[in-house]
Amino acid sequence: MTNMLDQVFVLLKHRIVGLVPMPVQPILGAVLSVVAILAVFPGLFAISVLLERKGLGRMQNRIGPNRVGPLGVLQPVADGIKALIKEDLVPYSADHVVHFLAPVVLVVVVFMGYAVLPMGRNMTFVPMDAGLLFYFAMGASAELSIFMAGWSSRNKYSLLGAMRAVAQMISYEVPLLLSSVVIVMMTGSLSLDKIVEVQNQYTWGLPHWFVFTPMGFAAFVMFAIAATAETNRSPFDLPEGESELVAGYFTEYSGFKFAEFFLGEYVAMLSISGLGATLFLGGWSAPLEILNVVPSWFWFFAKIMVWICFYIWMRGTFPRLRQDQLMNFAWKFVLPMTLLNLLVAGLWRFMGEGWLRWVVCSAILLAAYVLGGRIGMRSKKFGPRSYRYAE
Amino acid sequence: MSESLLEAWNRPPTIEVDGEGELLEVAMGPHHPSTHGVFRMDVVLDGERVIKLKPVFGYLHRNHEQIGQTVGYLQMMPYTDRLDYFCSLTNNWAYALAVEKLVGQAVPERAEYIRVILAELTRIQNHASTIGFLTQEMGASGTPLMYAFREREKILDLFESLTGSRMMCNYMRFGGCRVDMTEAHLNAARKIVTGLPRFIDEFENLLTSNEILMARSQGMGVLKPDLAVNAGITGPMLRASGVNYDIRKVDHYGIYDRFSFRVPLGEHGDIYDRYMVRVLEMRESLKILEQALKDIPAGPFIDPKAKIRGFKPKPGEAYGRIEAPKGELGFYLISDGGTSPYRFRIRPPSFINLTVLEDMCIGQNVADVVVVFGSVDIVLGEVDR
Amino acid sequence: MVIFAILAPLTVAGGLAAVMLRNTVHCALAVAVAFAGLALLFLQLNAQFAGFAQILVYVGAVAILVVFAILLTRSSETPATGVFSKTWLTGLVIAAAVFAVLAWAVLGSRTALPHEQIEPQIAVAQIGYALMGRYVLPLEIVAVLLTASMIGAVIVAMYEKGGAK
Amino acid sequence: MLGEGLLKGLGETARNFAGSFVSKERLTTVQYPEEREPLPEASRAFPFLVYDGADWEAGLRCVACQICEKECPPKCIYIEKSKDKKPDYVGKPQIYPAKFDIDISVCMSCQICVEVCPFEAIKMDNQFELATDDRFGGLLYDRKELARSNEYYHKIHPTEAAEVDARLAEEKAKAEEKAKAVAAAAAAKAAPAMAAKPAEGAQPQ
Amino acid sequence: MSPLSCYLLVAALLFAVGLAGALTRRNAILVLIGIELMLNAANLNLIAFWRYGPHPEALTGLMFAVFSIAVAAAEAAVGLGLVISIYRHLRTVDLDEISRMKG
Repeated sequence: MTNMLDQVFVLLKHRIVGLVPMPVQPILGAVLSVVAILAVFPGLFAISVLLERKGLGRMQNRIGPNRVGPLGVLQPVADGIKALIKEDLVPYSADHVVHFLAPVVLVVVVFMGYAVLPMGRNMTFVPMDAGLLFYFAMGASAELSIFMAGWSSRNKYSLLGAMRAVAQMISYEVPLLLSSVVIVMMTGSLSLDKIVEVQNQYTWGLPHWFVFTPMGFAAFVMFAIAATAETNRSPFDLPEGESELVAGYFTEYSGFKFAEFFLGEYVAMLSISGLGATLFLGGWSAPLEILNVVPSWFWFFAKIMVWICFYIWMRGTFPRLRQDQLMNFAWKFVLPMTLLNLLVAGLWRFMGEGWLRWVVCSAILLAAYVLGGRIGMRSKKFGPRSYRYAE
Repeated sequence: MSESLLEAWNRPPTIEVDGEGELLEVAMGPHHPSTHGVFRMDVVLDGERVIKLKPVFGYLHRNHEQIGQTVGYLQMMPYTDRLDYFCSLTNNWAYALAVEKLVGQAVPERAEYIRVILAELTRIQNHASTIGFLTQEMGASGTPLMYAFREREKILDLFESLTGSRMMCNYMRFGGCRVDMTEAHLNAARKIVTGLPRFIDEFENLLTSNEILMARSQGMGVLKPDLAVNAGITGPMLRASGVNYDIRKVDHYGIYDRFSFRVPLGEHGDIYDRYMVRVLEMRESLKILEQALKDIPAGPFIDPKAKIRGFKPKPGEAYGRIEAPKGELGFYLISDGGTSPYRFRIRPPSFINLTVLEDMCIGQNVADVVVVFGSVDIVLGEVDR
Repeated sequence: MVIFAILAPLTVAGGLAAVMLRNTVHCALAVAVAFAGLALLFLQLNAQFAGFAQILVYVGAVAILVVFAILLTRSSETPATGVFSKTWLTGLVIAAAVFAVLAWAVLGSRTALPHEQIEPQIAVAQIGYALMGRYVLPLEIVAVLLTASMIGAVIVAMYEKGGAK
Repeated sequence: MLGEGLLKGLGETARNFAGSFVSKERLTTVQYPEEREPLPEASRAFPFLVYDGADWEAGLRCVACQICEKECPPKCIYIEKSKDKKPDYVGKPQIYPAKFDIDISVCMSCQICVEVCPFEAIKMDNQFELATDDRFGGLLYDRKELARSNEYYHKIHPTEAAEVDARLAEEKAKAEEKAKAVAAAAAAKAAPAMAAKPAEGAQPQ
Repeated sequence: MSPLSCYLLVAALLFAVGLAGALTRRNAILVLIGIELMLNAANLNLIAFWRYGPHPEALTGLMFAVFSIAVAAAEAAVGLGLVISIYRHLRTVDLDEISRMKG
């Protein structure tokens, strides 16, 4: 029974595909998967927008949207309709073709990333051998569309925002890749399905997630930071820092094209959360052995949503960094830490089983983190201050 | 624009430009999300570095000084509300002080206490919202701002129940206040004062040790003490630069001598110091409030013999100044014996504190300009008058 | 073969556009299309790893570098003097000649070329083992080269503060 | 350690997030059009004219003395005096405003007209939802639109209105007493002359 | 025509296009783009030969292409760095104008 529930979507797909003649079957299968992805993730996008607005509201002691539908749950629908019926304005001097293509490319590329994410047991769209590489290739292509958007608008703010966004995404791509490489080293595979399989084991009912190893945890933290920057989320949301750049690269977009950017941004967020969950949090594997009765896809989506909630939480709390600080942080702190993490992962591999490697690896990483943070703060001359008073 | 201003704008930049040489001129404002209203900064950028900045204001000019010279003394009182619309009560006080000096009017004891209580409450709500706006400029999604507004709401509720209006209070009168602060009001104030320390703690938890805030604000927008003194900067800006100058202490106006409070001083004169000085000032204001609410005597809230309306002061001049939340707020009046002043001049802290904006911003990153601007704490109504 | 018939013209068209368009940024975007088309051709040739590497490196990095360079050198506006060099005719003739020779060679050796083979199934792990085994020396050399070129590029493009450095 | 302050901040927002579900203090929002916070008694919006009795035109306390017009800082009050007189609340014949217009769009709710009015005729309303789509005349209120009954005044500012009523009653009583005294004096004075000049004594002062 | 010769023809065409670009454009960046196209055409050749040649399991062509991609990335980085530095000196990237050896 639990197995049935677990595989319900797979079986459903097989059943539907079985209805058509043999030669059409692979095409129909692909179409079904694409349709499923195109249906589920925009739905999740709507949910996460609502969660974000409600959650931010609660964090700020507000209620958030509550007028459309019961408790405002239909707000994303209203927003969507509004975006659709809005006039589509294109600046006179804009490069119309590129201006039109930019959001399309973004959305397409972002959705491509989902092809390799294992969303449940046997629920990978294209179980690819080099899945991780594919994912990063798609992520890298998104930068181009952002540049296209910023450049084609012929607006200083747009261009500045796009340049910032692209520079930031390139810089954080490096730590993002390198922190994932740790996982590749530990599993010996670029295939995301394999990575989940390795993590889907239990000792005393506890899972073998990579986040529970020293370098896995460090990589997780670095990955989370880099993923936040990669998706231009607060506190790394300078490309759209409204206090300086109005709205960044999509300043000149309106109506449906703007909605596409918005969708692209959130879908990218969801997909990178999915990747993070797959790499470090065991993908679709249950957090406890006894919880395996719950379908695997539930765990995958639950992990994504937890990750999204964390994004929202951060957005509600932090101010944003400045461009040069962001770059410094990427190149001078995150990158060295990920490189060290690679070394530690190698060390882990060669130290053999036992508690010693836990202690050594954790100690190295912790010391490096504390030291690095201390040095970084000291060299930038910032830190807590004390104040004097005049009577 | 006069010739000399044009020359000033066309003078060569004060810092060396890199070999790049391609300068980008960006007009930030008047419709820009970060300019707190209608204000424009013409920024010349070398890459992302600011090499020139021209503040352009006057979009909200409403002729307050001329109005002051045509209407009677009392009629100017509601206009002072509209200068710095965040702290109308301190504006009222400064104006009342100037007129009281002009006509030689004494203020009853209880009225002085009421004034202190309201001024310090105003200071707290102003500082809290300023910090909120400052972090908003840094991109904090408005969370500190909403917390500040939550507390400000309580204070404004008190103002409304006392003066009838939340922001445009029009409360002070020459020789006292318009209505009495009843025991109910005092109790409400006491309740606010007991709740506020928790709020300031919350604020500090959220921000003070936040590494991002430190990275964004420490060492940014430094204002050297000598420049600050030369430019006539006052208020928390000046104290953040390390100059000990608080009109409550130096001018002994009102009854501030009776309260024990300290003046926090910054050392570096950067944005973080301005932030911290404001936080610490809020705590000091709470001390004053506690004392004032304990000691407030019974008595008349306005001198019954005071002339409110239609009086003609003897020819002469008077300058009343107070430590407004934003700095030294002064009203200068010359009377020629008529029903309205011959000359009416406002010394607005916002405007004068804004004069050093270019000096603080030059050499900074363009993203810091808005933060420096936010740390000055201005209200455009007062800048443009 | 159908896929090839779609991809090959796309790729060549991208390349042609990159060479012929007047607007520099359009050229950069067109070359990104050509790179992407090439990557798809690689996938078509069962070279999964090379195809993804192609996208990652060319679309994700080189194309972006190119547009950055275009913006930094302010060459996104079409110059008044024309976009083609004074010696464009010579260049075109040389290119045409090269193509003629290559095409002649390819078409001439048509019979000598090997025909349809079984599709090689290469796992990424195999590439990994090859990189760490037989090709470890080239790998190391490439690593050194990349490091050197990274440092070199940084030094070349670095701000020259206060005269020569 | 790097990140300590960030974690502290996260804790603070989490506390507020959780708090907003349990504590009223952490969720101060009021859903405005449906629920309204009661306005404080002192709350003021725009002025209105008070009238006594049932007939607004007859009962207007305003005597068109024009002090408020003179004192109004933005000069938003316009008054035209009447040519004839009619009795006021004391019964004394007074000029009344033939025209009394307030341009609410200019008014800045400063309450100075209320303060300066010696007749307690103009008071502050607390009605603030006055938006209209008529740019020119919609907010220019004339006498009729400005007139509100004393009962209404009692409803919105009970304490203040009670004080005012007491004061007015006192004044009225005083005035009546005075009138009586004057009448009595006149009567006393007139009494000896009554016989000689009956018509004169009948005329009031 | 065998698939291999199709690929080879496409590669030849791309190479020629790239060469034409490198030889005819004035803008140094576009010359670099042309060179990149040529390199890519070569990569296509390598992979096509690997796919249709004997012993694909030896991975020679594929490896060659992968290394070539890595080297090309380095080349692009250095090349663009040079272009930017030239621009900084001469304020132009027009190759017809950059004809002097002296900076």
